[in-house]
Amino acid sequence: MIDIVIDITLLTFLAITAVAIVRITNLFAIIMLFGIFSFLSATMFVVMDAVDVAFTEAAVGAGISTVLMLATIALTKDQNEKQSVGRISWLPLAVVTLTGTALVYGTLDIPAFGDPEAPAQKHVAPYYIERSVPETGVPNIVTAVLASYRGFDTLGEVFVIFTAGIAVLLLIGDKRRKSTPGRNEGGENDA
Amino acid sequence: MSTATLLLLTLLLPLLGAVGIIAAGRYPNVREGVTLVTASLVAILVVIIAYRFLGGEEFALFVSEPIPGIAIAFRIEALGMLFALVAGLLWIVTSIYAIGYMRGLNEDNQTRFFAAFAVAISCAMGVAFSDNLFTLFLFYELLTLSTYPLVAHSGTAEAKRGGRIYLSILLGTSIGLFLLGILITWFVAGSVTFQDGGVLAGKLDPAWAGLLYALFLFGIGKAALMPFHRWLPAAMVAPTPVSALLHAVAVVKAGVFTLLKVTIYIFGGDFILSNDVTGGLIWVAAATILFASLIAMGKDNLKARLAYSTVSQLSYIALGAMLATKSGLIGASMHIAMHAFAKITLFFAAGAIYVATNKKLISELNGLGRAMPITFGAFLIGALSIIGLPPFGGMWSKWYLGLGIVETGQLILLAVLMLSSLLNVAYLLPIPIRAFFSKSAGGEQYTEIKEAPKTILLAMIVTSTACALLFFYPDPFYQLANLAAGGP
Amino acid sequence: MQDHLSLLLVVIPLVAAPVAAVLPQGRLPWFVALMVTSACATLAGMQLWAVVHDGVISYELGGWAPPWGIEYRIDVVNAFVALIVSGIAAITLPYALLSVEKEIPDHQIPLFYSAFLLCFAGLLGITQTGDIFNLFVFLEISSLSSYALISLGRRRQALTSAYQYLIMGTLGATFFLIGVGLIYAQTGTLNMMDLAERLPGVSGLKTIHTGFAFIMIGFALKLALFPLHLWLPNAYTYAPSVITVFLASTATKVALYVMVRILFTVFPNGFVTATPAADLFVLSGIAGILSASVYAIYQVDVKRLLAYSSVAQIGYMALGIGFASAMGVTAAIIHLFNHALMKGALFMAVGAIIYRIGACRMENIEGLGRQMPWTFGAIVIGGLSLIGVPGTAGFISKWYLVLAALEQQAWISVVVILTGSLLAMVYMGKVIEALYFKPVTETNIVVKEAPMLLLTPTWILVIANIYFGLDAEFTVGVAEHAARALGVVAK
Amino acid sequence: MLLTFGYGVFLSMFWLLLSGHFEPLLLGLGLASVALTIFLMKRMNILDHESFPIHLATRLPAFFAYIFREIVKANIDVIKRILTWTGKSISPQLVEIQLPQKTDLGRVIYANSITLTPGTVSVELTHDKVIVHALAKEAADDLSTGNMAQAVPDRVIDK
Amino acid sequence: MTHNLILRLVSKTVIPLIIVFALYVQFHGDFGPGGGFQAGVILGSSIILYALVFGLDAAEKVFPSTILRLLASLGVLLYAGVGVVTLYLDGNYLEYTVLADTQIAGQHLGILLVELGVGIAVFAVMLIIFFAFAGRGRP
Amino acid sequence: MYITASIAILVTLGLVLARALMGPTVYDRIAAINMFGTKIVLLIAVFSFLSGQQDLLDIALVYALINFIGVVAVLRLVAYGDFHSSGEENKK
Amino acid sequence: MDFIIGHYNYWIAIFLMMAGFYTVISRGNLVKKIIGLNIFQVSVFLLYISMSTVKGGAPPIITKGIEIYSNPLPHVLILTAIVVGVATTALGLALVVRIKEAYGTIEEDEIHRQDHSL
Amino acid sequence: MIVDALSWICLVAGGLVGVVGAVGIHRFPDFYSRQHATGTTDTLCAILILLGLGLQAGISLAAFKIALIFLFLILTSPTATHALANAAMHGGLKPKTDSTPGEGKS
Repeated sequence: MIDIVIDITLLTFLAITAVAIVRITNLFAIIMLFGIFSFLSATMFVVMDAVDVAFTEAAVGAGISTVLMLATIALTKDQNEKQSVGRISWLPLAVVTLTGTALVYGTLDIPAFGDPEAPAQKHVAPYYIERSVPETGVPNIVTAVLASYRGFDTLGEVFVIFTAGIAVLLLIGDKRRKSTPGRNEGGENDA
Repeated sequence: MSTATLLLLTLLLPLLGAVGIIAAGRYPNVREGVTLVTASLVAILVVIIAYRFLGGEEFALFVSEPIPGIAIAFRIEALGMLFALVAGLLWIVTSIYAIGYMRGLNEDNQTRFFAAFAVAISCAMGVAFSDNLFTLFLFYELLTLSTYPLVAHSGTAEAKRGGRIYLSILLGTSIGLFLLGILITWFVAGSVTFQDGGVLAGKLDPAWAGLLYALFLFGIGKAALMPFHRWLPAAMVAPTPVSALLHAVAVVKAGVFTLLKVTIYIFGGDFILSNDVTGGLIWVAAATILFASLIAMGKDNLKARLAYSTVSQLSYIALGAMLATKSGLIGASMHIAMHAFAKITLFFAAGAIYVATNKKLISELNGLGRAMPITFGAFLIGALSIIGLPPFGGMWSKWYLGLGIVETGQLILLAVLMLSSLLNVAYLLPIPIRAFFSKSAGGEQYTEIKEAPKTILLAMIVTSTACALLFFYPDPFYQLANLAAGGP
Repeated sequence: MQDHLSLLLVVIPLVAAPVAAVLPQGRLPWFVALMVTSACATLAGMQLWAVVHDGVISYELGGWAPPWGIEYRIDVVNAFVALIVSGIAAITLPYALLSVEKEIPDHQIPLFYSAFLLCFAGLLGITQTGDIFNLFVFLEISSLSSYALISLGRRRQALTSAYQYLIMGTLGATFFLIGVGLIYAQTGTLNMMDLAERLPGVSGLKTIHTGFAFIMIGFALKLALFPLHLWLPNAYTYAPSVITVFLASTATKVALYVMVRILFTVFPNGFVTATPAADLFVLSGIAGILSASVYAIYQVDVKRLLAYSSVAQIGYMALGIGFASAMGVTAAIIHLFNHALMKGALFMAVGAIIYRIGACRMENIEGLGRQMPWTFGAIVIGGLSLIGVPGTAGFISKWYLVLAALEQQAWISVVVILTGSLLAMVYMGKVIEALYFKPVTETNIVVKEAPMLLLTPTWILVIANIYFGLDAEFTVGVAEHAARALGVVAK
Repeated sequence: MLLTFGYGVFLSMFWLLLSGHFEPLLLGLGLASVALTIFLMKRMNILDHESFPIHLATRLPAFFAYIFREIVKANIDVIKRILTWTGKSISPQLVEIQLPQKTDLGRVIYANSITLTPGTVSVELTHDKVIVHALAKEAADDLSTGNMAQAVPDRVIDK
Repeated sequence: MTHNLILRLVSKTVIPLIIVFALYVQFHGDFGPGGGFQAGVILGSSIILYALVFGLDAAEKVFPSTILRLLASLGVLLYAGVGVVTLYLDGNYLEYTVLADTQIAGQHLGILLVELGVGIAVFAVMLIIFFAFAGRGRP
Repeated sequence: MYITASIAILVTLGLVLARALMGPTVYDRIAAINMFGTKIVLLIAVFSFLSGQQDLLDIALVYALINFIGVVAVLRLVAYGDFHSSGEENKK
Repeated sequence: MDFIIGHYNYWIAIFLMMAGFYTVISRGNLVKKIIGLNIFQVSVFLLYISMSTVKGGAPPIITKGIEIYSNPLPHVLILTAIVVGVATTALGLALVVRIKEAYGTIEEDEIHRQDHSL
Repeated sequence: MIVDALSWICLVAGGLVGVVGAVGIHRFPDFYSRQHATGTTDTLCAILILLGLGLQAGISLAAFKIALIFLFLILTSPTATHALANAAMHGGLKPKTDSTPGEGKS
């Protein structure tokens, strides 16, 4: 029962934080709140038994991402959104409502939260749970699946990170800000 | 030489010529030498082929099969032979003329001009010899593209505008309607190969057949049926040899030729006749004949008047095709040749006038006749041939068309034919009459004006003579037309 | 070797990427990339051959049997797409050498080629995999690297375009992820073949429908399907020439492949036609062809014009898919191939112009046709192919598309396809007119023809355009085979 | 050298306690990890007495006991103020206090202790003084008496 | 921040512990939550903390950009290389079973190496990214 | 008892979150976030005993760590406005 | 009621997604868009993990005496997805930095005004 | 048993301290005074709760990890508090101060 209480409370906090992030215009505050958001969602992962995910989300979302965002606003020196808070953009709102409705519609059929009879729990997953130790000798099933059964995904994942590194180096890897005047040739009045 | 080789040679020779022309671009004399040699060779080849064809030999060539069931292939049949003959013979004349014309006016980009010209001829040959709608369409489009630089030759704003109209209508109708027609044909009949008796016969509901025919009729924009005739007057911005090529030899004839081919080998004359496929459409041709003539009367620009005259004359051929009776088809086929010779004469004359006097308007021609007798003499002959008076070749085609109409019993069409002949008289004859008998507005004597350069005169003389000759010896063309129409 | 063919195709470029990243400046990274792409093109060719002759290849990564492990599953469809991707890459690289040296600062070149290889490997990974989540991972590899590569364009708009693409692309990928999640919730598997087995039993569920919709929208974003195409014109316009060439002729193709795969293999037959998806595809195709073509006409930047044209061409493929018939899918696959050829050639030619004069706006290129005849020739022939003039590859595509439309009695589509060709004629006409019929501007009078190293790859593609226009046996044969392999059946 | 070794032992203990596995492989990895850490520390130049205050070990328990008491006191104080909050129960102050400690470590521990203890937060720490924000005057006064300064283990370093 | 003594000292104390903890996470992914990725991030974080407190230049002296770039490549290559080795040993790609005599041992070794690769790569890339951001705009 | 503790922590979290949302100064937010992080660490620690999974303590440890680094980063940014200057010039 | 409790997780996750999504498509500040994107992604992760949970289950680490485990597969997927997310964020932020350098602003409107396009 | 009771007390007390501290950050008027609420209660709350848990854990790895968390919090929490106050001071945020008691709200 306490699980559910924690679960629901945290989710509510998440929702409040998210709304606040949408509404607030001070970027610094937004990033702070994003840190909270990450922590909260990581805690949600803990509550929902996804310990590895929680581990990673905390380290990445609340750690690296936040630090990078801070670095960005330090570099851009813009700490406030220019767009007025009160303005509601109707078209995006409509799109979002539509998407949300579609998703809610999609969840109507979905097995209830925690249902052990859900199809997702019945097909591939039990195999991993049963065979992980005999086949790989690794008690942490997530590691077994991650590194062995779906090791290729993880290889891809490492390459994703590597790509990000290459990309960041390409973009802002130069130690000094470039001041090449000719870079914007003819670009000013491009229609 | 084997038949296939001959065929291939006819197609490739102009292309080789084009390459040679580009290669020799820096030396005008060599370049024009190459042009003339190629043109002569092609003319000789075409005549040889015609001779052997009439002797009963089969000419066929398979190149490739891009899509299963649809090949790029060539096969010569009577109608194509006729067209090729006209194109091949007139190219050399036009070349001679063009050399004089271009030199006389000191035009820019002559190399491009001659090269594109040669490519256009190659394409026209491809159209003529094609064995199926696909191949025909391929060369039909290539023809449009290769003539675009010719139309827009001068590079002025007007020329480009003309070129744009030219391209957009021709490509537009062909891709929008013609291609659709081909696709539907393929879809319905499972074949687009030209066949005696038509591939569609019996496979298509007559009501739909009418629609499909309409697709072809309008889709073949080169046939310049109203309302898709605008490109032709617009293309008048081109230099005169080009106009000659467009209106007499390659482009428009390729259009009506295609129409005839579709009529005869895709639909089949019998199918059309027995199901009255073209019943309503025929009036489009009739209307075009009359309206174009009327518009022609109102034009003061000589070339524009000739252009509308062409529009009107092309519809004779369309009309003949849609009659689908044997005489009608013979008339239509022969008109391809007859009109070609006559109209090219007229254009040559118009060009000669321009080269010699820099005049483009009919109203300025008063009294010129005495200064340029040969030119206006040729013009008169061409005009008479177009009107259809003996002793000129144009008479034959009108005769057979008339016969065709009588066979179907649609006498109103006959009236149209008569009326249009009268209109022809009304818009063509005043021109030489003005030139010979009127005094120029200012009363000048044009002593300073001389005839155009010799090569131009030579070309005019050749074609006007041919007009007369064709009255007396229409045989080769008649034979081919007769064969095409399914005669013995 | 033979056994690991389909795997090596992905792993070789993947491994080469980090190597290229640490190589010293100079031409070595380029050489590595060239070798890798050539090797991949060869392997892809072998793979296609193997698949055509011996049937489907299944490769179990990590030695775990699917659906527990990840599987590479190659049939004619992905073998064909893999060949297109690696072939185009192999042709692009010789072209890249000079173009990149001109457009990218020296010290970034090793990283550039590394990112290029990653993008390449990502695209191949998407193509080869038989696991829907593995697909997502490789999708991200290719996407991330392409964002970076696009941002390297010389004008500052390259940055905003890349950003825009990043946002749209990530939204797309996330939508895809949502869709996969929903489907997983009801099937418990991620393997495509396994999904295909299990989906018929649950295909009536709302969750599955929503998941399907999200996957489709996600990939429609990646594919730049109208009206989700907004990122594409900018991205293609401002990216470095080489990247435009590469992405235009591969990235959207791969996205299209994924759509086809999911529509016809993963989801049961008839699912597409039972949902509004098929109609939406047709609708979007029609709208895309018309509006993007019209937009293209009004562009003054040639690259942008071609980019809009790409959106229109994607519309054609969408039409083909939307017909949901064997013929339609065949047509879409044929066009997928042909469009890669024609857009590759066109963007290469435009890149050659940029190489010489640094820009490609209409007013910059006036009269260049006479200074750069070979480049001009490539643009003309590429343009004709785009229009669909017979004798070029484009015609074959149009031919099959119209036939497919006729088969469905979809008259409006027929009209739209042909209208699209006409509009293509108008916009290509504009380019050609500017190149050739405008007098040479003073600055352009000294311009020389592009170097051989740029021209040769361009003309290889140009000739391919003509070759596959005259002999479509290979394309059509493979495409039909592919449509069969996908299991598309007529309505 | 001795310091390095000592620190190595310390880190090894740390590893073992974290790990709880005693298989040879993991022990080996642990050793490697410790070696790597030491290497990195050397590279970062942070391996010195400050980072490894083993010399204070003997005095630490007493200190912790003291500080814990202070913390509890502080909390009781703050809690009281919070719960009885009427808007008048605090009187924030800024005070400056001379530092008796001579080493950085000592000063830091002292400053942190100030923060932990009743109603005071160290705001600024410089070489010889610390600026403290106090919640109430009593707290500030309390600090000035220097009781805590005595408790902070400093003499070991001072020799 | 370097002048802030409290932070300096605390960081000095904490950083080695974080490093050991990161390595613990790296090698105990088999038994509990964690693994290469998390370890890489935590290790990276420790260096980031160092950079924050002791200055970016100091941190870059510890890990120069060339070394980081090499490490990143090394990490991914280690992972991919394990796959290549299995290919040589007649296995499928990443089929660790062939790495040792028994399946369990093979899997174990494979997973260990692979996770190590992940850790190195992630660590290096995280630092590359952070240094790039932090160093941008330096006068 | 774990339940009581976790509920208390949840209540605390809510209050702290409110402070983080309301501000008013940046420093208030940072302080709130710092406190939020600490409380989350405690929550996870408690939860680890509540559910009997002591592996979660590792996670709590990581949270504490990240929280610290995050706060340091924020502070650094607030103090210097960037991440690269050594700070010596600001020394008082 | 059971239905609502059983789907509460999903719905909140959807709500969060939509909040993120809305931020991405409606806000003009480039950094905020990235944050919105992050929220969107994290919420998707929540959705996934919600699916993996089994009532009364334990984290998927084999321990003696525990029979029911949560589904490990979504965990693995989300681990990968988190990495992808951070990679995207890093790249996006790097782009923002460059855009700021090139345009002097990180507001979309302002950028449009400067370019008259996009 | 006693251990249980002790840890019970610790946990509940810790929780309460936390709640009160959280109330404090709403009640106190300015940033610096709120710092007292966070800085001090945070620490005690952590100490008590971790102590409670540690008692439950007995001597085990878990206890060690709790100790580690404890160490971490105790090291970092005041540091962060101090650094924050420091930063606020440098950032120009003036504390509301008064020298005479009873006029806290000025």
